Amino acid sequence: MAVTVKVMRRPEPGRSSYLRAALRGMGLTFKHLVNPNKVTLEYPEEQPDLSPRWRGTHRMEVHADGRPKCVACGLCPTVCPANCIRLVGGEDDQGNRYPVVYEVDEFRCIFCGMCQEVCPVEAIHVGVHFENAEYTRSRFVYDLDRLMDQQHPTTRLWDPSDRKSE
Amino acid sequence: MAESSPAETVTLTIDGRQVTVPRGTTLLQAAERVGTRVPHYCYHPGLSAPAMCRLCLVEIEKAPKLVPSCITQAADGQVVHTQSEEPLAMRRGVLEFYLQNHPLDCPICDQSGECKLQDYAHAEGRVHGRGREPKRVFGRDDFGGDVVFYGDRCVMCTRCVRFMNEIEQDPRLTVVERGDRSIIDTFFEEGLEGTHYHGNIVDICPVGALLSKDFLFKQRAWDLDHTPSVCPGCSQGCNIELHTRDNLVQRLRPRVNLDVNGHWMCDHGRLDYEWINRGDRVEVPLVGDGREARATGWRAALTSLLERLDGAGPVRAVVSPRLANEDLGAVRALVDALGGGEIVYRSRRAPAEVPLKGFPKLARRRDLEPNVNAARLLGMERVGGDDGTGGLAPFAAHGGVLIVAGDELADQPPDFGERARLYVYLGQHPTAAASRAHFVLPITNFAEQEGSFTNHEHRVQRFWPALEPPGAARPGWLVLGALLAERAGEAAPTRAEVAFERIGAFEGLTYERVGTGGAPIGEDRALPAEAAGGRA
Amino acid sequence: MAYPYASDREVRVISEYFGDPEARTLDGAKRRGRYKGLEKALSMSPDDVVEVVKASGLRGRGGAGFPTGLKWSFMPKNYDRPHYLCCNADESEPGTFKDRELMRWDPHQLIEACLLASYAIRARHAYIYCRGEFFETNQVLAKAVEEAYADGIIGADVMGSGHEIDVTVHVGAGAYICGEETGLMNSLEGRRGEPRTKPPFPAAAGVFGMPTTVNNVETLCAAPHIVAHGAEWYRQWGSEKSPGTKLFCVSGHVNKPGNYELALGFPLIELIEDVCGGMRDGNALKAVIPGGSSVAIMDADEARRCALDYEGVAACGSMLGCASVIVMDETTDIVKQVRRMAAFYAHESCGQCTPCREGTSWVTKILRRIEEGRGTEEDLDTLIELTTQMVGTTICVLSDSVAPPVQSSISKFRDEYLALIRRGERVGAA
Amino acid sequence: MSGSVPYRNPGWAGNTGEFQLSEAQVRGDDFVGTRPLAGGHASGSASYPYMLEEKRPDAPLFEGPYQDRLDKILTRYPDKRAALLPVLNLAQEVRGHVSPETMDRVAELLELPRAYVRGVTTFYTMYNKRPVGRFLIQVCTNISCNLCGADDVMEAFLRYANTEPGETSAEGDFTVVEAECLAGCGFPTCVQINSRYYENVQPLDVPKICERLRARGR
Repeated sequence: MAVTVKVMRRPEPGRSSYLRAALRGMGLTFKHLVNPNKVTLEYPEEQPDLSPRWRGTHRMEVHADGRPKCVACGLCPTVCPANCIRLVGGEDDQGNRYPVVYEVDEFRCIFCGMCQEVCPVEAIHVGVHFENAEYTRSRFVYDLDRLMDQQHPTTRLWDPSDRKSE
Repeated sequence: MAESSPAETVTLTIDGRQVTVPRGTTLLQAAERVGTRVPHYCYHPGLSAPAMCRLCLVEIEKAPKLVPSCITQAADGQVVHTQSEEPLAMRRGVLEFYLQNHPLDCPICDQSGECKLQDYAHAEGRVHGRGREPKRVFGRDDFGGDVVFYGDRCVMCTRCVRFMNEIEQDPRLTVVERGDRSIIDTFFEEGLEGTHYHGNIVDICPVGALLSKDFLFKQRAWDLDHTPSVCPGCSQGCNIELHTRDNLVQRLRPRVNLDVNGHWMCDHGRLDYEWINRGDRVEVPLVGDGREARATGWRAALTSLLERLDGAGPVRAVVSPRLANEDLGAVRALVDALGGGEIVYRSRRAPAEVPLKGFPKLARRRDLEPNVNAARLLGMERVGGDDGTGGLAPFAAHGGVLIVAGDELADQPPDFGERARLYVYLGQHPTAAASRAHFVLPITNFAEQEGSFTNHEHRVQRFWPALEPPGAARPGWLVLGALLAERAGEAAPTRAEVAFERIGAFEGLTYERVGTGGAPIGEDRALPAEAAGGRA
Repeated sequence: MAYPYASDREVRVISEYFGDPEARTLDGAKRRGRYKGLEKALSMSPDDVVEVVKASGLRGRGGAGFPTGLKWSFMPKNYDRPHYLCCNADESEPGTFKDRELMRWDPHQLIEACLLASYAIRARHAYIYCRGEFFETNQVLAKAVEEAYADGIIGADVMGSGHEIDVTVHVGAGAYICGEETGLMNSLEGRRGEPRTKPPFPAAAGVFGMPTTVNNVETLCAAPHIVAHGAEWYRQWGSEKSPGTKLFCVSGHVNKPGNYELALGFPLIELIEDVCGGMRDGNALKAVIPGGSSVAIMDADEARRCALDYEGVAACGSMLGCASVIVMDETTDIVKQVRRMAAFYAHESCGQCTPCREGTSWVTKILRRIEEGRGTEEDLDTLIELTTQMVGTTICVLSDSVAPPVQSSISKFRDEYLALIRRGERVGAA
Repeated sequence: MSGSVPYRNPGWAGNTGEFQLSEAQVRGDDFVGTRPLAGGHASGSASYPYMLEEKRPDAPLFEGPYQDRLDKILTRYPDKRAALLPVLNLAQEVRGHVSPETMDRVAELLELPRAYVRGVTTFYTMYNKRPVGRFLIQVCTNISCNLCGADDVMEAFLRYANTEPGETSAEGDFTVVEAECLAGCGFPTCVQINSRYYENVQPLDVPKICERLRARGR
């Protein structure tokens, strides 16, 4: 197969001017200076508008009486590709299955959202949230209480029948 | 199954493949021979078949309607289809009926992952259910013993009822009511307490209706690793599987071996596994002077032990019948190499056997340790009482070489072995009686090593490692084998197989011959079964 | 004379003394010719008796229509093991009330028949499995058996022939499924009345594990007459394949419901219009169930051209069953009646086989939903598919019995179902 | 629902149709007369049980004449298990229902497992698993009776007894249940009250029947 090579002509010294290109660049700069549809935000005074399908850190849904909705079925640790969920199931005083330990290591998490997708009782969710600064690494292992305290909105899963999902 | 001579066979075609089976074989078993598993609930190879689950229906050419393959005997020239359109459609229909009232609570059901209804519905069921009607509700019932009953999940296969009737022969379970109100129950408040094999109904329940209280909500079935093993609960040597996770034994399940335990095991053995998971383990070799011990490595410990072995005086040893054949053989070899001496073991004995009436080969034996027969075979003597204590007075005050292997010496005082010139303690757990030991060497238990046990009828059965040993703990045969080999200047056994073959008492047997099902020692070598006893 | 009404178009063989209290006593029965057939039978060999019954073409009157003589001939022809005769008097098919009348008006006919059949199949013990609800019938029967014992008809020496035959009246406790022969045997053994798988067939291993024959009351009652008068005499009625007479239990919307003994092959429409005095209140005929609740429903057209024998009813897409004719007039709510029948099967299912246990109650729930106006058109397809899945997949035929009424009613009276569904939709929309 | 033939004398299946018979002639003398508690000949001893009006849940089982009857029953079957149904019948005749204690006693008597006896007892509908009223009213609502208005009869009984289906009325007199076909299809609606069939019952007859029942023994 013959290789075609595009030959670019090198501007001859002294015969080319960069003025036009410089002006074009400045034009772009000034255009954005006055563009009403600007993309920079004055964070944190202004908050970004996240997609409803944004997948951030987790939260656990709770029942009205404050119990976690999780039934400790073990599907999320099974499906988790990053192996970041630790779950120990147990029996509560009413004989129901509940999570004795539920921990998500948000550092290991790859935010694929499969835990939310697989959850049969819609307990664990990834959230529309991105502010996760902490002073220690260990604070990134979210335990059950912390997961239940999260208040951010939950991610809307992609619906195959509604491809654009908007 | 009817007894038949090999000459009495029939040849038939199942799913296009020809197969020859003994006369009296059912179609379901014949189909398994050609590699087809016909779905079934009520049929269980260890029980009678009432043919009521209607899931194993297959088509026989020229038969007017589908037949239940679990009770239909194979006949010459039959052409059977298990996967043709008609039986598949029929099974799809039957499965739909099963799901009509079955709660879809798989997330909280312990059976999830090993549930036959899940499997069959996934393999052959309808993609979408049509049930719109409310499901009937029975709720949860405590059957006593180790069993809890979730009535909603029951598929009425009655395996549990038949197990209690035919095998346990203590018919405490029955079907009450009829039609779609029918449910398994006991006689009102009477439970399963006092029966000794009821754990098996949890195993044979194809769905999550009967669950073990011990295992309830503990682990998910798909997370467990299964390792073939032998039950250490008594000298019966039931074939079991260790179900493990997180380096802990989570539960025991029987493994089929028609020569030893059939499909069953007793509750005593089933629930006695916590000792395997004990956390207080010796993890590194300790070398001491009788007062103070310090941790060291294996090489240093064994080198130092080798130097002190000779000339330390007469040898006496205490072993535990929970050790494997290989370990006991290594102790025997060491004692013999040091000029011979008395080896004793202590074992717990139950007042009576607990036989399984419907399967007489199986009983919870009087000896509550798995390997007393190997110990006796190797010329070791039983001392102490039926609770496994006492009888060690001459050993506590022994002045020569004292070897303790496996026995925890829980009943012995801290000054045990004080007078010994060399006191070697090979064990799993730190114990007060080992505080004067010159060498404390960590060894593994049966779940952490490969090895074999010799059961009450002198059948050698192998087990496989299921857990990671803690720290530097090593199998007893490996430790003692290295010591002996070093002393004799020969090659040390590095595999349990080699250690086993070096034991004279098992001559003629190899791991290959023992296999997964076990093999008996030659008749001439076996001791009479009731020669047990010994000094108290 | 059929009870409670009589008709001159009847052929009264086994129902001759209905409504005649004197026939109940032993003397009265003897005066009316009872025990003549038995006497004759005892003078023949058992195999000859079987041959006569075989030649008469008598078919089982309990529903299946299996040739009786053939059934008897399956029994082993020796005395090494005890043989048993079970008389199936557990009459509980909805629409059927013939056995009760046979037993309470003419108990000695049944006793004679049991003895004769026991002799023919070499049984030494006959059990009459009588329905538990029939308290008064049981009393009448028990008294008749006692009288027969006292007279030496039953016992160690049956009518001086040297044969030993015992008869025991066994009382059931309320389960439709015990009318199924293997269910009956289990119940007689003191077990749950769950049908057994066949094989082994009852003639090989029946009640108490011994060879057993199970016959319906009406079938047995015909036998002494056949033996007394000969097979040809019995064949004068009915057709070649369905000879003899049959009790027709007519119930529902007719003026004179009751038991009528007619020659097989009698036209159904004449039974309704003539024998039973026509439709009640002069209403128009809407549907007929010709053989008890487990057969297909006929619409009026089919009923008009139907002849009542095994083949004739089959030609009209149904089954003669136990000849329980349930007549429905134009005011009938078919969906409700079908739901009622399905509920009956759901209540009476023994619960062994899954398709029956779950299917019967599921079908009932769907039908009830439709009846309450919460159904959809897809429910009708679901019903047909579900009932199809229930046929031929179970140990006994109770599950199969649900399909004909449901399927035939949907195909023949679909409009009624749709009307209920649409009404429900309108109500739901409003 | 009135046809050309008059429906006379509801309450028992006597003069329906074209026969002029007394109740005793229709039902048999034994049924309307007294009956031996010990049963007669062994062959029929299993068929004597009644549902008595007087229900004595604590009465001793199998004593006196009942012991005789039990012995007779046991002679008629090759094994003890087969006598289970008749024996439970006897127990229910005495006590009115089959309680756990009764099952236990019967199991002991017949050398059967207790759970097995419970399984058998619950299989059959005629064994009352809990106490019933003085009169157990079973209304057939199956197809033949239903065509002729059995639902209305059921309704009438419930209204009269002021109770729910399957429940016992407040004063303990009536327990009204829906029954499956009682094989009285030619005499709709068929109602069984304790041991006795009441046939051709119309809703209008219900108060009369109930009052007559209530008057007995009070």
